[in-house]
Amino acid sequence: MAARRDTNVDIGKLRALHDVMLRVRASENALSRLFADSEIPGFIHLSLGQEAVAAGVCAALGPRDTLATTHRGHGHVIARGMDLDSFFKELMGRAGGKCGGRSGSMHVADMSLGILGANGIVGAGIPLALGSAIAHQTRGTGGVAVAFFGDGAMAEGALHESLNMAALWELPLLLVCENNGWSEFSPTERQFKGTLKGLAETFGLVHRVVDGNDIEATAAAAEEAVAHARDKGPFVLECMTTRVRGHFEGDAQKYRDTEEMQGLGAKDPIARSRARLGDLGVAEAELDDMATAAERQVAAAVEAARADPLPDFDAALADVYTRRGTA
Amino acid sequence: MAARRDTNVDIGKLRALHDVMLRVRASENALSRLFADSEIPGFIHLSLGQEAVAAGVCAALGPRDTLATTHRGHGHVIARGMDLDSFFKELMGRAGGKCGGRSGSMHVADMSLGILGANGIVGAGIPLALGSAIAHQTRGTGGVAVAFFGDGAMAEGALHESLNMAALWELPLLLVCENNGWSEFSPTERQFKGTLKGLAETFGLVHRVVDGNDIEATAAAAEEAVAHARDKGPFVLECMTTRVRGHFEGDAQKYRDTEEMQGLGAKDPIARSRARLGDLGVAEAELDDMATAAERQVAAAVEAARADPLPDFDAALADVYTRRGTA
Amino acid sequence: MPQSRYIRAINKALADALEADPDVIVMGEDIAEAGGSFKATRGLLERFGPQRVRDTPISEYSISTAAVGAALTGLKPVVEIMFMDFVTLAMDGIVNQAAKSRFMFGGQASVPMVVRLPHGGGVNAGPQHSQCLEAWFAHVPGLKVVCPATVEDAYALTRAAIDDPDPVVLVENKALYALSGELPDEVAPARIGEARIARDGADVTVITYGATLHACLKAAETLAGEGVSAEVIDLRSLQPWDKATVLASVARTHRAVVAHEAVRDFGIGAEIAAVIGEEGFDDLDAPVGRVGAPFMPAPFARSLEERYIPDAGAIAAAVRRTLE
Amino acid sequence: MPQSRYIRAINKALADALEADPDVIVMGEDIAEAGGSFKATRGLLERFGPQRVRDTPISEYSISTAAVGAALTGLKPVVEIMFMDFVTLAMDGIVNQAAKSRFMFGGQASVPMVVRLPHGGGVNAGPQHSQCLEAWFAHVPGLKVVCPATVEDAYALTRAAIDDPDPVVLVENKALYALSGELPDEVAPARIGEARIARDGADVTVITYGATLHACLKAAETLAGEGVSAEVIDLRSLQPWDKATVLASVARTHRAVVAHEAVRDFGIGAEIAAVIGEEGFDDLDAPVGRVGAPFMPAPFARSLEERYIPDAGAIAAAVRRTLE
Ligand SMILES: Cc1ncc(C[n+]2csc(CCOP(=O)(O)OP(=O)(O)O)c2C)c(N)n1
Ligand SMILES: Cc1ncc(C[n+]2csc(CCOP(=O)(O)OP(=O)(O)O)c2C)c(N)n1
Ligand SMILES: [Mg+2]
Ligand SMILES: [Mg+2]
Repeated sequence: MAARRDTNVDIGKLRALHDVMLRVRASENALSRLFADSEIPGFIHLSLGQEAVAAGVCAALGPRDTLATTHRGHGHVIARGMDLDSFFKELMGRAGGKCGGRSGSMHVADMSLGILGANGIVGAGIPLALGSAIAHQTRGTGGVAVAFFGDGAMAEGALHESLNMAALWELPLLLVCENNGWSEFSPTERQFKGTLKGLAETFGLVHRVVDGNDIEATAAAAEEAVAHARDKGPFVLECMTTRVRGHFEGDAQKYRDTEEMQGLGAKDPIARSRARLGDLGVAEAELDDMATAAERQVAAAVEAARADPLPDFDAALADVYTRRGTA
Repeated sequence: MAARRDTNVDIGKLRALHDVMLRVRASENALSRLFADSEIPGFIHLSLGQEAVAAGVCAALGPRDTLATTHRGHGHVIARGMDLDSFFKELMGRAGGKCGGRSGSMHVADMSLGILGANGIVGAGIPLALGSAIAHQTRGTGGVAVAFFGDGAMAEGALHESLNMAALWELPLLLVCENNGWSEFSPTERQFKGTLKGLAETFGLVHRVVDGNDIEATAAAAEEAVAHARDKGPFVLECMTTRVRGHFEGDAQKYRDTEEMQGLGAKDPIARSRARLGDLGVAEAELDDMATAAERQVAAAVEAARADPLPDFDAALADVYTRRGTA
Repeated sequence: MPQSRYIRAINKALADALEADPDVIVMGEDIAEAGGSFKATRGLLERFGPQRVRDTPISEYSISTAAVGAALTGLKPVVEIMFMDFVTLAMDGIVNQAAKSRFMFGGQASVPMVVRLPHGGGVNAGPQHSQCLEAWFAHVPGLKVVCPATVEDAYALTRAAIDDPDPVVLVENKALYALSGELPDEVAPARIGEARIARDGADVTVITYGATLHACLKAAETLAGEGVSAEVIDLRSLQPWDKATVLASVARTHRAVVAHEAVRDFGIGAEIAAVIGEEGFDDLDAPVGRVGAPFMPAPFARSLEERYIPDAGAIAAAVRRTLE
Repeated sequence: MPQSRYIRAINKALADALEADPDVIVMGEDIAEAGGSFKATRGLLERFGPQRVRDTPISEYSISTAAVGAALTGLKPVVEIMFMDFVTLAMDGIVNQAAKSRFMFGGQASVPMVVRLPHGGGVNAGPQHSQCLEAWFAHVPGLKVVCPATVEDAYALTRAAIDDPDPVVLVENKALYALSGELPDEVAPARIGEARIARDGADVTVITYGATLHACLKAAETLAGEGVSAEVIDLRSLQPWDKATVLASVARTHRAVVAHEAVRDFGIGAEIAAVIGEEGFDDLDAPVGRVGAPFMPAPFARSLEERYIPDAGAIAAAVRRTLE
């Protein structure tokens, strides 16, 4: 595991990371309630318990960098800086959604932030990011492409094919596995016999594993990983983390034993970073204020989304292809 | 490399293996001539220089075992015992071909021998054999499924997915990579950064590499591999071998340097086994007779094929689906 | 008559097939321990064990191709691809291996496998979880394609697909899973390729399949109120499809509308309309109407998806046009 | 007027596009060092270097999906899938990613990529190296599908496909690669969606695309000898396709035949025939004839493939039937 650096901690930075995690947490909690009240159509996969991966990795990215994420991508896009209003409008199926309400949770994208989209196809984000890295290399943008993927996605051949091409072409590609131990309703160990470390090393790529619920360790590992991807080529970062909610909202998780569920609290990345900030002398009141502020921002975004009109069908139908002069 | 056992060699067995290789060699040489004379429609990929892999592996198989091969599958099906008449009739597009002349070189199959077909799709034989192994396991046949594949096919995600499932379910599956260093017109090292050993071990599978042009070593390794697959589960056998002809007939191989081409003679599996048999006291005359006999068998099969009628269109059209009571 | 939900009928058909033939197996993602994302396979693991009811990794390509190898080695695999949208990863096994093996091998072997593909929208699942791609498979020689619209057919066609010696693509509309209807204890075996006249009529023939059948029956009800008698044909099987029943009906009604949830252009309805136009040319008193989703990806927002999926209103309107 | 072979015209179009726009790249198996299995990319590596002309491993799935990521990051990738048959491994990138991204992302981005898919038979390549699967793509909203039949179009449509802001499937018939024809130094830009009247006629409209155009022109010649004047329309683009030109022609001739090499059932011709039957209903004096491959996999043997691929005789016969 990447070393936790206790010397000269940058409190401001840690506070900022904590703040991002709070925003993700507040958003996911709000989505959970909205879904229960059927204010969210379709189905949603929450990243509660995985906030540190999103915050830590996105903090290490620069403006030219691009990322492709998964069906569980809310944390990544929010941590990348997506505007909460257009995020909630999208998930609630409103006209003002970043994607016009056309695709919802599973396809949120924000090209202005280099977010190439969440994805409904497990594993597809890996070759998508591979291609983005090809573009960074060919166009000399200096950018890095990041692919977030889950442990269940490791079984898809896309990982193998992409690891190979990434290695072959020494692409500026960062592969981030969010290993939460679960693939839908099955523990991933019942589905995958390999190891990401073994695969990466077979292709001659650097692999690091980090406690993905330790924001400092994750942020530090991500900085190293992004720098390496930018200057030396592909890097595989495996973040051990925890899925707190069901595979999707509405999943009662009967298949998980109470012991595992009870253990989640102790692993909570936000409780941990909050305690850490406390140790470093940040006042409880201030920490409470940060949390309340995040919730207020989210509440405001939800209100804005509720007030937003529904998408117009004809406008959507007219936008399947690029009208010349518009793209 | 698997050890070459010099003690108490079974000359009869070596002679039999040599005989199989001669039959494959004679067949491929005949096909090369027939293709040049445009007696073979379409395109064909010859296994000249790779005969020892086919002979060695197939000699280790039992009657219940099944195999899936590649676009370069002539050697495998002949070594498995396919009748030369129906083989040549198929490749020459005749009604008496084992597949009714409907599919030719790239799809030769003989269900009576457990040959699930050559394949036009690189890599597809791997999951096909995986499925065959699932059937052996589920039905308790005691059979082993073998997948032959080339080094270029290692880049396909199918390998990764199948290694995982083979390991997960401990299937009676033998994966045989014929590593001839080439993927069409490119050296495989320009296409693949991983190693088969690394991949196999990542999934906890046994991997052996053998000199695939040494018939004794290959046959010995194959025996170990098949026994392991039958009793203990998946086994990955990598046979280092040599592609003598072009990717397909008609390929002038301008992309290969003369040095490599000149080195092929010394590596020729048949010259080596012939020399070995000579050392073991088999008379030159007898070895010549074996070669002539193989050529005679092939010549006879070619004649039979030439005399065979062309396939009937309506019969083919009527056989796209199973007529009830016929399957 | 006992009632059942559509999904339970599929579950019962799978169980009965597993019971009847030891060579039948079921494979897919989360289908064993979890009983399937839509619960089609609930309880099968407990009854038939982990070798015949296999939870697979997320490896659609190799799963579908493995099913072909298994079928060529004596099994009758039933593969579940969780959403039809994911079949984009499984096309090779279905199209290049399963569909062609019998023909390619000169009839030496058949490939008795079934691929279950839940399709369709109505649950705001968005562009990658709502597609109806059955037209792809109907265009591939060697495949059969069936699509049950009723609870009884959910059972009968699943059994027929499994019993069939050739590869069958079994298309199930997710919106029908909760449908309840009659399921006799003894379901009469279905013959793949046989359509069913779901409602008799004299003025116009409405040809459909899957979930859209219910919209067509609703439309027929509305039209009846307007004095228009619509005959509704449930194709049940798309490849092969029951030309005879369709043409005989059109010969009586002289008007036809083909309706489905899939995108209209280059969809199943194109072939049906083309054949009616060709073989029923002299019978037709009006152009064959076609109803299908507009040419756009399946949208997510409620306000968009509502208008995207063809409903009874759209079907009734198309019928009225044939009567103008 | 300078002559060129069809394959050289594609090669020149790729070279000119690479020359004109630094964001254009070409990717595929053995396309760089070896210049491509059919030599479409010969010489490009030498001129444009290994970053813009990339030899890829045998990884169709990831290559096609990577093209989408590259396009979303500013490149205009041209991917070669060696044989259209192998696109079974590349469907996800094309259908779930490329086709839908623009729509899914609310118009934030376009996906300017081209997938080159050599299709068709005539070279005894057998069931997995001869398929014509273009109907699959024409059914997918977000994709465009073009199919050049002439040397000039091989150039013009390749350029148009690369210049197009949306994903284009470029279908090339392998049997045409050796065709020679005129290639002006300055080729007029093609508009995707515009058909071309390849031969004027008054009695019947023959609609086709790709290699079958040449069989149709031959049939028209034969028919002319019988006093039948056939108009031949080369669609050039299948999605979108030029309804206006087709319907205008049928309005004049009152008869139509659609012909292509792809399997007839559920093929491109079904949509064309359905639309003519619907929108040209009152113009038609005879059923729309359809000519396509029979419902079987592409066979290998010469005696089988000869009869499998629709020829001028089959087309002329279909035309005669519309005149009976
Ligand atoms: C190609 C494909 N197969 C299956 C699915 C259904 N599915 C959605 S999420 C998921 C499990 C993914 O597990 P993992 O990659 O670990 O991500 P996590 O849900 O744990 O974040 C599956 C099987 C899908 N969306 N796409
Ligand atoms: C899916 C697929 N992609 C590409 C091809 C074209 N192709 C045929 S053989 C071949 C190279 C295979 O190399 P290898 O696996 O090493 O086998 P070898 O020819 O050396 O025996 C390629 C790319 C194909 N047939 N199928
Ligand atoms: Mg997971
Ligand atoms: Mg090779």
